[in-house]
Amino acid sequence: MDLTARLLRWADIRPLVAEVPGGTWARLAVERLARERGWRVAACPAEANLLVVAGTPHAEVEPYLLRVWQSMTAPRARADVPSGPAAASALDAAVAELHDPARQRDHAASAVHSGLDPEMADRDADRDGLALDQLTVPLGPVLPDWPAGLVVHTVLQGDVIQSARVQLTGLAATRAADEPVPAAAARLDTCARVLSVAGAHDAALAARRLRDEVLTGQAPERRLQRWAAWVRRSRLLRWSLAGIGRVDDADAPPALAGDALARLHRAAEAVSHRHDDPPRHTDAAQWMVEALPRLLEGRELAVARIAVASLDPAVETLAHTEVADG
Amino acid sequence: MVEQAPWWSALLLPVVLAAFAVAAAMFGSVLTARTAGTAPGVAAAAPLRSAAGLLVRQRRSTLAADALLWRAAGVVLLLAGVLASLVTPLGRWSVGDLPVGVVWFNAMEVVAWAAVWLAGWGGNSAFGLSGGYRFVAQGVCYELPHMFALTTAAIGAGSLRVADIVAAQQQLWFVVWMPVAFAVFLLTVAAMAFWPPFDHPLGLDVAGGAASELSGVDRLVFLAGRWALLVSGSGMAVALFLGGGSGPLLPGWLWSVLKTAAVLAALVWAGRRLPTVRMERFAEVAWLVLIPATLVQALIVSIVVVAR
Amino acid sequence: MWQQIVFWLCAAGAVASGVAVFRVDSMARATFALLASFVFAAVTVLLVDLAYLGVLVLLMMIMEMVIMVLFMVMYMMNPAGLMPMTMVHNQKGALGISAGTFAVLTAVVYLVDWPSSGAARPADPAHALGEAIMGSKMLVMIVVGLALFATIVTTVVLATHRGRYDRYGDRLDRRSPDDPVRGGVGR
Amino acid sequence: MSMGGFGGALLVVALVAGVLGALYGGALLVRLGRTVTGTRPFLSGHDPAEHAVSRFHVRWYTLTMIFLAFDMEMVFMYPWALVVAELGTKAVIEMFVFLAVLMAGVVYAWREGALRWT
Repeated sequence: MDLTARLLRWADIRPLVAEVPGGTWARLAVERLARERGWRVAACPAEANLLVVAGTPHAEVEPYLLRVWQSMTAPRARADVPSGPAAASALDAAVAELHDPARQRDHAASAVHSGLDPEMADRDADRDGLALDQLTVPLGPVLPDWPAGLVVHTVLQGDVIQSARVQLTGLAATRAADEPVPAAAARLDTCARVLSVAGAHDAALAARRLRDEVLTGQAPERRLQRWAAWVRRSRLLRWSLAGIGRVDDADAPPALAGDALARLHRAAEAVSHRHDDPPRHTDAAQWMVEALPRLLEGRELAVARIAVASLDPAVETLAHTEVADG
Repeated sequence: MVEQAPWWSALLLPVVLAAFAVAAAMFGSVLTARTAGTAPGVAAAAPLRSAAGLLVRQRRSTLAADALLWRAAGVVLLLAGVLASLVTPLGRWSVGDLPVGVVWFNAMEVVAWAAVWLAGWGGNSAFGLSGGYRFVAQGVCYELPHMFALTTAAIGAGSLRVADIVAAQQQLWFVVWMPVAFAVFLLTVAAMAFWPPFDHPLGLDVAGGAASELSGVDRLVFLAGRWALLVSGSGMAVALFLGGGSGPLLPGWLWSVLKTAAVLAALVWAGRRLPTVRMERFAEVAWLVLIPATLVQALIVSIVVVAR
Repeated sequence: MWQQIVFWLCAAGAVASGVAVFRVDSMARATFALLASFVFAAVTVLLVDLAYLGVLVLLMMIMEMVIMVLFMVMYMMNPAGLMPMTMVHNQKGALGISAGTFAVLTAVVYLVDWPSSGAARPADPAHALGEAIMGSKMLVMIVVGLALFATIVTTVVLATHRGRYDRYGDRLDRRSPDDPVRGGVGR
Repeated sequence: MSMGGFGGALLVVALVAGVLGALYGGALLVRLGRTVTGTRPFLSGHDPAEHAVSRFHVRWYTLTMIFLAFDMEMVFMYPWALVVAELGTKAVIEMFVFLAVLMAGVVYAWREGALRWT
C-alpha cells in the first residue's frame, strides 16, 4: 500500500452540504450522520472533499451543483441523498469512493473547468459619494446555512449590498407529500443557522444536536434548558444581533416582528417551553421573498446573511416565481 | 534569569510551536466532540487527519489568481508566527533575547495584516476579498490596544527586553496589578491570530472568507501559520504578565509550558463559546473603550513606577 | 563576514524590489514590492546595531503598506493589472531625473569628507532616544502631537460624507444617531 | 553575536524555509494529481460575472487614516517606556497629555460617525 493511499484512507471527511428544495429531511439526516461520525462540515468547495446533495435536484439546479463539483479537487466524491433513510448508505458509498486511490487519481486527472470568462468590474455611484467598482455576488443556492432554493443576486460595493434581486430555483422538485419537520426541530434548525452564521460555533452545534434528538424524541430536558438559557442570556450575542433584519411593517406576519435577536429569543423561548404550534415561517414565505430586497439593500454582507438566516424563508412552500427587486 | 540559549535552540523553536499547536487543536477537537455528543478519543486525531487530507489533496489555482502573492500569504504568515516566538522565553532560555523584544513581537504579529489580505486578494474571489478586507479592519481596531498592553508591561519593567520583563515579575506577576492590560492583551492576541470570536475574516457567512479558495498544502501552511501566531501570543502572555517560568518546585521551562498551555486552552475554549465579533459593530468599542481602558491602565502603571 | 553577506543581499534585494515597484502591472504587487524594499532596508539598519529603529521600520512599514494597498486598490484603475498597463509616465524624463539623482547622491556619499562623531555611542540607543524625547526634543514631540491631532480632525472633516448634523439632526437633538450601518457605541 | 541577537532570526528564517520545503515537497510526493488551474472561484454555484479583484470600496477608510495618525505615537511611546521610571512625574504628564490630545481627536471622529461603516 503506498503512502498516498494510506493518507487518503486516514484523511478526514469534509462534506459540503447542498440542500435542494424538498431535501430538508435528507439534509437533517446528513447533518446528523456527519455530526455522529465526527465530520466537520466545509464552508466552501476548496475545503470540501465530499459534495452531498440533499434532496432530489431539479434539472434547474444541476448546473449549480456541477460548478461546485468542478471547483473541488481530488480527493472528491459526490453523494446524492434523495431522502433521509437513504443518507447512511449514500454517504458510505461516497466514503468508499474517497478512499479509493485509483478512482481519486482518475478524478484528479479529469478535472475540467468550463464557464464564461469574467469581465472587468465596472463603477457606479455609491451612497457615500464615491463611485467605485461593483461586484455581482449571488448568494445561494449552494451556500452553507442558506435556505434551499433561494438565490439573492446582490450587487456589492465593498461589503455593502447596493441592490438585491430574489430568484427561486428548483422548486418544481418539491413534493407536497413530504410531511413537515416538527415545529420544535424546525425552530432549533433555524436557531442553529442563525448561531452558525453569527459565529457562535458551540451553540450552533449544540442546537443541531438537540434538533436531532428532538426528532428521535429523546432530547434531554436539562441540556435543552441550558442551551436556551445561554441563547437568551449571552450578552455578546445580544449586542451582536440587535437591530439586524428588523421587520416592523404593519402587513408583516406577526411571527417575524422585531430584529434577528428578538426572533432568536422567541424561538429559544418556544423550544424551552415546548410550544407545539406550527413552525412560524411557512405562511410567511411569500411575504419574506417580496420583502427581502428591501431588507437587504444598504446592509453589510455579514448583517445580510444573519438577517436571511433569522428569517429563514421556507421558499420550497412557494410556487416557482421570480420576484423583481423592490 | 532569562538568558540567550545556544544557537541550536533555534532548531527546537518550530518543534515546540508545532507541539503546542497540535495539542491545542486536539483539545479544541475534543471540546467539539463533547458538544456534538461523539467519542472524544476519535476526535483527538481529527486535526492530524485533517492535515493528512490536505497533504494528499490536489492543489488548485483560481482563474486569474495572483499566484505569487496568494501563495506568499501562507508562507509569510507561518514565518511571522514562528519569528514572533523568537523572543519568547521558555523557562530560562530564549532563542533570541533582543533588546527590543516587545517591539519585535509586535512587528511580527502585524505581518498577519499583509498575509491575510494577500490570501483574500490573491484568489480573485469575491468572498475571499471580503474576508481579507475584514482582517485589515480588525487590525486597525486591535493594533493600538495591543500595543498599549505591550507597552504597559514594558513600563512596569522599564525595559523592552522580554528577559527584563520576566525578571521584574519576581515579586509580583504583572497580571495582578495590570489586569486590564492582560485582558486586552489576550483579546488582541486572539484578534491578531483571527481566532474565534475574532474569526470574521474566515467567517462562515462568506464561505470561509480569506481562506475560501485555499486548498491542499497551501491551506495547511496558512492554517499552520495561524496556529503559530496564536501559540506565540499565548507564550508572550505568559512572559509579559504571568511571570514567565517562575513557580515553585517544578523547573522553569515546565512552568512556561504549563502556563502557556493554560492560556492557549483558555483561548481555544473561549473561542468556541463566544459569537463572532464583527468589526462593523466593534470598531467603536475598540477605539472608545479598549484604547482608553489600556491608556488608563498604562497611566496607573507609570504612576506606580514613578512613585516606587 | 556574515554581516557583509547579509548587507549585500539586502542592498541588492532593496534595489531589485524597488525596481519591481515600477515594473509590475498590479497595484497589489507594486505595494508589496515596495514593502519588500522597506524590509530589506530595515535589515540593513539592524546590521548597524540600531535595533529599535530597525524593528520600528518593520512594524510601521508593514502596517502602512497594507493601508496603502487599500487606497491603491480603491482609487487606481485596474488594480489587479489584469489589463496591460504601465506604471510610469514620461519614461525618458523620469529615467533621466532618477539616474541624475542617484549619481549626485552617490557622489555626495563618496566625495564629502564626513565628520566622525566624537561622542561615545550610547549603550542603548532606544534608551537615549527616550531621554531625548522627554528632554531636549520635548518640543518636537509636542508639535508632532498637535500635528497628529490636526491630521485626525482634517481627515475626518475631509473624508466623512456625513457629519454629526446628518447623524443627530440639525439641532443635534436625536438621542441615537441615524446611520446606514449600526455601530457599537451610542446605539 | 553582533546584530544584537538578530542572528537567531536569520537561523529561524532558514529553518522555516526548510519546514516549508518539506511540507510542499511532501505534498508533491503524495499528491493525487497535478495542480488544477483556472478553477472558478466559489460563488454559491454561479460563474463569476466579474473579476473580484477590483476597486474594493473600503467603508472604513477614514478609520485607517485616523489609525495612521494615532500609531505615530508608537515611535515615542516605546522608548518613553524605558525612561519613565528615571525621569518621573514630568515624563508621565508629558506623554499622557500627548495621548489625551490624540484621544480627543478620536472622540471627535466618533461624534462625526467616522468610526462607522458608511
